[in-house]
Amino acid sequence: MKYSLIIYGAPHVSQAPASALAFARAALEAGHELRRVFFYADGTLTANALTIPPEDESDVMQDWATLAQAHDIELAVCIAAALKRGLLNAEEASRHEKSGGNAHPAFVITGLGQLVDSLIDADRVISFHA
Amino acid sequence: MKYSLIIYGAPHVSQAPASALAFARAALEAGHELRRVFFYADGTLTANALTIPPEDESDVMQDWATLAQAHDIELAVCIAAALKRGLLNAEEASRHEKSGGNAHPAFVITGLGQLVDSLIDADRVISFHA
Amino acid sequence: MPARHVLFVLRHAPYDGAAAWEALDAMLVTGVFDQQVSALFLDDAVWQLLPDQQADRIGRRNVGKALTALPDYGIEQLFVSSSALAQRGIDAKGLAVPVTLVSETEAASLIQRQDVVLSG
Amino acid sequence: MPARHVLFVLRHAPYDGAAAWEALDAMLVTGVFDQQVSALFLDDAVWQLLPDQQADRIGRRNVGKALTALPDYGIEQLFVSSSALAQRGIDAKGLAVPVTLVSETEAASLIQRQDVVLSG
Amino acid sequence: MSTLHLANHGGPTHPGLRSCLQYVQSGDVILLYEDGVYAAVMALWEKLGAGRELPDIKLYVLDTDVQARGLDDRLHPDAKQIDYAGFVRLTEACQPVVSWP
Amino acid sequence: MSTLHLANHGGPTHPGLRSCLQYVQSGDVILLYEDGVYAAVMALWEKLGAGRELPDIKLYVLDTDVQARGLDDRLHPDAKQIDYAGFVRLTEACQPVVSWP
Repeated sequence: MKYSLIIYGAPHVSQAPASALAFARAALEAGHELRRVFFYADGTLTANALTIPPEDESDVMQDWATLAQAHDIELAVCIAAALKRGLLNAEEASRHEKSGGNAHPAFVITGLGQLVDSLIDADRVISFHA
Repeated sequence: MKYSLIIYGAPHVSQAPASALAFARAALEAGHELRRVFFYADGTLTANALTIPPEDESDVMQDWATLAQAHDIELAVCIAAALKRGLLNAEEASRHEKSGGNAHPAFVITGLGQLVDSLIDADRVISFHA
Repeated sequence: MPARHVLFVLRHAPYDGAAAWEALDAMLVTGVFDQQVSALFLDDAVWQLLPDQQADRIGRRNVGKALTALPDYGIEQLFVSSSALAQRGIDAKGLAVPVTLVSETEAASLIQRQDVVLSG
Repeated sequence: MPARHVLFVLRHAPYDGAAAWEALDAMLVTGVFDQQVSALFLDDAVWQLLPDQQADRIGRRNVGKALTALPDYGIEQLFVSSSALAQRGIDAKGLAVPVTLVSETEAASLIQRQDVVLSG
Repeated sequence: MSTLHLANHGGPTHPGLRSCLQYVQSGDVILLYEDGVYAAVMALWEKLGAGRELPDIKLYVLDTDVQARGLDDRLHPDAKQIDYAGFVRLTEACQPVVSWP
Repeated sequence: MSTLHLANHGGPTHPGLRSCLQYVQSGDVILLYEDGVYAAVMALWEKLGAGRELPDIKLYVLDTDVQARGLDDRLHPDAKQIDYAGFVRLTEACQPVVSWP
């Protein structure tokens, strides 16, 4: 089946990105297709490359980046949700005259259209909330 | 009276930094003393200089920076809470080998000792939660 | 590909974080993509429907006013829990936007009929 | 300056966000500064006191184990709502750290006696 | 001195407000602000009183939060509207100040 | 097809779980995960049944979240522990999947 995941919670503050990661691994192992994960609301902060995980806690951002590369999954971050939470890539940083971006390059900053595209295409949509 | 404020919520996502700002203005107007505001938990994200406020919403970070300068208030941000949320100043960024910090220079990144120092010293401690 | 039935289950008060706005944004974009969008207002989300919000008093954008744009995007299926309104003493007349009242059973079967359900 | 009475009113489950950890960190530092620190566990915060948490299963630090460090920092005034325990079927014996049970009236008067009350 | 209780969340079933009402004592003051003001809406505040006897307390709501949410005509008459200057005066008169998020 | 309801928060008074139980129908499936697993603790799940008649549903809890919280010996016997592979199987068998945060 084609799955689409939406993540609404921030790492280390909510379990959402970690729970979704465990679900994604199990779904891929079961032979399902996962082409895109959409990060919305506080979930956009998962892409913050400046996060220093607490000692003894896993690095959720790095784990998502690794899984995405291994399975060719797009990590799509909602631009409107990201900007108001202070998450920018280099392009947005320069457009808004900020010194530099903080988004990890494994994540793509994009619009809500990509969310809807995932909904239309998927057999199952699973939301992981804060 | 000496006041100490603690802010636990992020701007644009919670009302906490905005409510605390309105309270601080009223307290100063009433002749009270406010030497330090402590940003804890998600409140640390108030200092994120990369935040682009939504159109028609006020720029809470800039408003805090302006008030702090006018009244010589220290804006203290808890370092442990900040690091796990991806908020760093230049010094922390270089220590953790990150490309650059994202904390606004009006905010000081510091330890929980400054919180306790505020508690000991104040006649009133008011917490603004998410 | 046929349009999908997408339901937004709304449960947050208008200024409880950014939840109400972000659900509204997602609804509008889903409507633009010509899907069969409907919204179900439960719990504290019914506060979003009050007509006289003055959100500028707290430096925020007006959610009640923004909801009035939904019909312009072809989103006219707005369902509201009648018990959520009653518990809060809200009269269904004079809300910011025209809505259909539903019982808990009707809401449950609305959920069951969907292809996709998003929460906000 | 005399030590101040600082009470932490705890209401969050151990892995409900970072709230439990951040309250604990603040308590420890307040203890280090030689203040009169006490903690009151209400509502879902009583889950923090369960002994057999295996937080590594979800990639988090063990809150129950961390609480056992409190006495080492001179923080021994740990009060727990007996009704919060009872509602959840938790036996006061065998918790992760020794506590004093309080009724709602006792908790209310504990709050009233403080110089500073922080919530976590 | 009276204790000042601050509640910034929601309806009467919100755990913060529920706890607040459990630990409030006679003579205490409650200020509802942000989403806390919803609890002062007539139908909801009356329900809070129905289940249990509330002690003799003073109830305030923050005016900007009431207006932002369109609640001006919906409040229980026991709830007195104040502005931020009034909020500051409450904190002058009360100690400790307890938040119930 | 059955609807799958996901609840990731708290005790029986949490508004997400309360709504979930209001809109669940006979034949539906509920999976409690993250802090949602607390609702399956014996004393709490029994209380949920006491106030109202729950329809005929299947109840699951996610094992890692149960173990992380030290709840292994405290669950109601109706709650069946599954792992993430089991979570995926539930989503294969059910449609739509509804989250109640």
